Amino acid sequence: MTLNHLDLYLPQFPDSQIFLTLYTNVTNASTIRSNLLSGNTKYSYAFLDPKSIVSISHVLAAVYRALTERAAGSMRTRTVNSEIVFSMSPSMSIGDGLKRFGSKDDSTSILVVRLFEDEDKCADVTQVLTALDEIVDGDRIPISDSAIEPLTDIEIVRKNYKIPKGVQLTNREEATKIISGALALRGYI
Amino acid sequence: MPSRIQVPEPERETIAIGLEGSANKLGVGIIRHFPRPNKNSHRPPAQILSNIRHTYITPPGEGFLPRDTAKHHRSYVVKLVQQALKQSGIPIDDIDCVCFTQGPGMGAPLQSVAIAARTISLMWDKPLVGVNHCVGHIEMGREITGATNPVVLYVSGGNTQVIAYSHQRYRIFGETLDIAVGNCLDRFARTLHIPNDPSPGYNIEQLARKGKHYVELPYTVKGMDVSMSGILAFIDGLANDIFGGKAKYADDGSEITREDLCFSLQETIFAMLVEITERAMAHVGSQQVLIVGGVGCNERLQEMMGIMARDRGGAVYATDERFCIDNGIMIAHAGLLAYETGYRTSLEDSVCTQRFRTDEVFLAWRND
Amino acid sequence: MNDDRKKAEDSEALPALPKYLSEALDLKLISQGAEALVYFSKAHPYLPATLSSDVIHNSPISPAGYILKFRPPKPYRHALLDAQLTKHRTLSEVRSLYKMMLAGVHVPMFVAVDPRQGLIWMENIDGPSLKKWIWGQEEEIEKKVSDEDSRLTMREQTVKPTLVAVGHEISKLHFMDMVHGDLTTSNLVLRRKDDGSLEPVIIDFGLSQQSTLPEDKAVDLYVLERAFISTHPMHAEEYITWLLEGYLAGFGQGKKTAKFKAREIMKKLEAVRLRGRKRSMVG
Amino acid sequence: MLDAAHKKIRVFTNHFTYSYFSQFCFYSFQIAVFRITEMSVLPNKLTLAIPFQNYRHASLAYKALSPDPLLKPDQFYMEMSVISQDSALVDDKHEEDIGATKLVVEFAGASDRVLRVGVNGFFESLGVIVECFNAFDGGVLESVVDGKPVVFE
Repeated sequence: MTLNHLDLYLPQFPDSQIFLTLYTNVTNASTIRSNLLSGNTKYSYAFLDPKSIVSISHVLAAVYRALTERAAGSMRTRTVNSEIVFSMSPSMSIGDGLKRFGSKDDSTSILVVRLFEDEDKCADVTQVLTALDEIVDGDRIPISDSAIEPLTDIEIVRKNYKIPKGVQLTNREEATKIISGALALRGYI
Repeated sequence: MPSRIQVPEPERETIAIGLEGSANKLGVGIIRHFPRPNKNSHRPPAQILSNIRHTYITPPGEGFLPRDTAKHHRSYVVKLVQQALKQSGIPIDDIDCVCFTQGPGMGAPLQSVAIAARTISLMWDKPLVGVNHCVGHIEMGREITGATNPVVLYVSGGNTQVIAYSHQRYRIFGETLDIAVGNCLDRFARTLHIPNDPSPGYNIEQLARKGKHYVELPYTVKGMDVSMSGILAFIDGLANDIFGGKAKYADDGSEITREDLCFSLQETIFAMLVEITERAMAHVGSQQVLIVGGVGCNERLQEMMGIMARDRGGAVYATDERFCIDNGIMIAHAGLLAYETGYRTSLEDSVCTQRFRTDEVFLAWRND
Repeated sequence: MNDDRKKAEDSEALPALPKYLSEALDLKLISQGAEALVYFSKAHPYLPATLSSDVIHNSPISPAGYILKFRPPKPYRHALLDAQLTKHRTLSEVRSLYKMMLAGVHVPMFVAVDPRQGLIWMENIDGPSLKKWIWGQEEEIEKKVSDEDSRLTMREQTVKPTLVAVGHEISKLHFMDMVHGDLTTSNLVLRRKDDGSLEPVIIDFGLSQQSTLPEDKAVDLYVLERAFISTHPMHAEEYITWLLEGYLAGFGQGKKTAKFKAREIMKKLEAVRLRGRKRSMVG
Repeated sequence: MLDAAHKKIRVFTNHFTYSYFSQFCFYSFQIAVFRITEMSVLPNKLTLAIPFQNYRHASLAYKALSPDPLLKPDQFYMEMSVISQDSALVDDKHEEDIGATKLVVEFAGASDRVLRVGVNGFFESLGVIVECFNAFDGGVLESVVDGKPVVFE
């Protein structure tokens, strides 16, 4: 069992342990989606499509937004996991947001976010990863910015975040700044 | 040009009579100042010998017009002067100067009182002293409350200003960009046909106390200034809808009442005033706030200002209706302060001005 | 950035920062204005130090740390009004920061916002305020040369280029119809670049607004002139001319309406100088 | 054309009210111009000779009323002078009391209505002055308005 995930806490939300894992060569993306849609409780994760992700900071900006909305009691979606997926989106339409940023039936790589809170505090890391490996048929690889880079589709990112041609996105740090600003200001700009 | 003759600080008691009539309140006051016992001690508190007022009350739903207000002042001013003299027990000869409000305010009422002031000054052969209405409010507020160097919020029917002292002038930090707070409250009282006795503002305050639901109103602060006319237009519209049959409902389903509207108007306007006052306090590093002017009697405004001031480690100062509502004693007090530094107003210069900015007055009696 | 540190620490009546914030991070209060408390924080709002830099090498980390601007609840205001104002003001400041970043104006990078709590996280700008930097330059020049002419030439070599750059930065702000609202020599900071050069950055957009009126932009410049006169009375004339030189030179980068807009603003500035911004303001 | 000139002068003098010297010279220049044109231009005229017990009251009334400027001199114009019993023009230098003296006021109005309103205004102001004389020069101290005793707050 290789521990190549990330787990961390955000300063403002000390009671929420955040787990990030990255899978490639995924073969059962459609099964995952159908289980998710049918509300199977074993699938209480946020499954993100790496094509629209430029960096880990980009994902955590969405997680931060989701947690602040929940703290204020103004989540737009039913669960915190769906709120994380929706918080990746710069626009207000929930359906469109979940469709664009959630994993697809044909996704071959998935970034999974798991929150551990209150009673189901993460007892043992290996147990969590084993459960996750059972759900996702694919290779769990060490999650990092460099691992994400090859999975990103810059054109999809430009389309999803409506970034004009003039603004070049080759510099990932600049891209992250622009994108995390946009999702933080969703509904306000 | 008002003249200033060189005079040493007086060693004896000085007495002044003050006449105020810039708006619908006619006031006459007589005050006595005592000299400082020695060089570095403070001057003992002034003695109020008389401070009487007669208010021109208009029927509900009506404001006061300059012509009618001046007519009221003309018919009562001499009697008030007589009454004040009688009450003070001071022989006319003991009075050192006759002070009057030179502005700002309504033209005709100011002039009607100025004519009386000129006449008695000529008859008694006592010098005339023109006083700025706002400086009168500030100096009286400082005298009564003991606040040494406060930021002053001057809120009345005709004025809304945030003022701080600097280099012998009262500088205006922020002000209304259109109508004054008192004017806004009075005009909304007319919309609701609230009686004007004792004052529309007072009656709005009583209704506001029974208000339960906060109705969202435009909040228009621009830097250090505030704008009221937008709020008035908005809430007038609301009131006309509600009393025109189109009821409005709070989120708990109950109907919005007159009390709710008065409550929301006060909460919004007073929050704006406290905000620009706090900004001025932060800017000049002061922790004292003095509220003067008719609206200063409003206890909710005093309460809100007090909470802000305490949060900044300071305190709020306010006076009761004897002083915060327009009165004659404040004109006598500020006039006497100027008189004691040699300030005199010649007959030619005793013309009243509707536009008399607070920062035009040179405060010779202050050198802190 | 920390001019008011002394004043802030003296006043004991501090409105409470949300408990979870003050405990989780070691925040240092920098200044307490009328509306907001400004803290310095080493920690990033959602990139904890546990993440090693090579794992997140593409994330916009600020080596100089972060500024947390907190608009505390104002107990004197009705709770509903207070919540509405805090959220509205927090968002309008953040929108300004974001729009200007996209337009290439040097402003602190906006990192995160929690509108209901009135929290804005942004990058901290490492470098002296324009006010402090100029005082430093003047002192150095006075030590090096004694006669006024050579002092002037030295100022032209060091102070002038910086002020021209500052003027240019402000022109970008105004050309995109954004008005700062509180332009002072403390709200202009000089960021030390890796090559040692100084780059002007505009900070504190608490009173900023969208406005197309030349009058509002002229008042912005007039407030800055007043600030120069009060903090650098000796050479205020000179500094203001250099600053306006930079302002006009690059105004609108030659775009179509640039010339006209610049001329309008200068005409209004003349009027505002005469009128004294409608009333006398101290400092 | 003449009216426009007056307006310019009127506005011009306002600018200079604060500097004493310029006020004095423009004021006198203004009077000269008005004296020639104003009285003749305004068609409706009225002259009143208001009797006073003594010179002191007449000159006091004159002094108390003179500072206030005419709001629209091209519409309503008035000019006061203090005339003694034997109708010689009295000026301040005559200190001793000459006994019954008149305050002569020449009014001129652009229309009969303007003249009436102006004269009424004049008398309303004069009323206050006379009330002061009664109150403080041996007049009665108590006061009654429209038959009701006056109540003060």
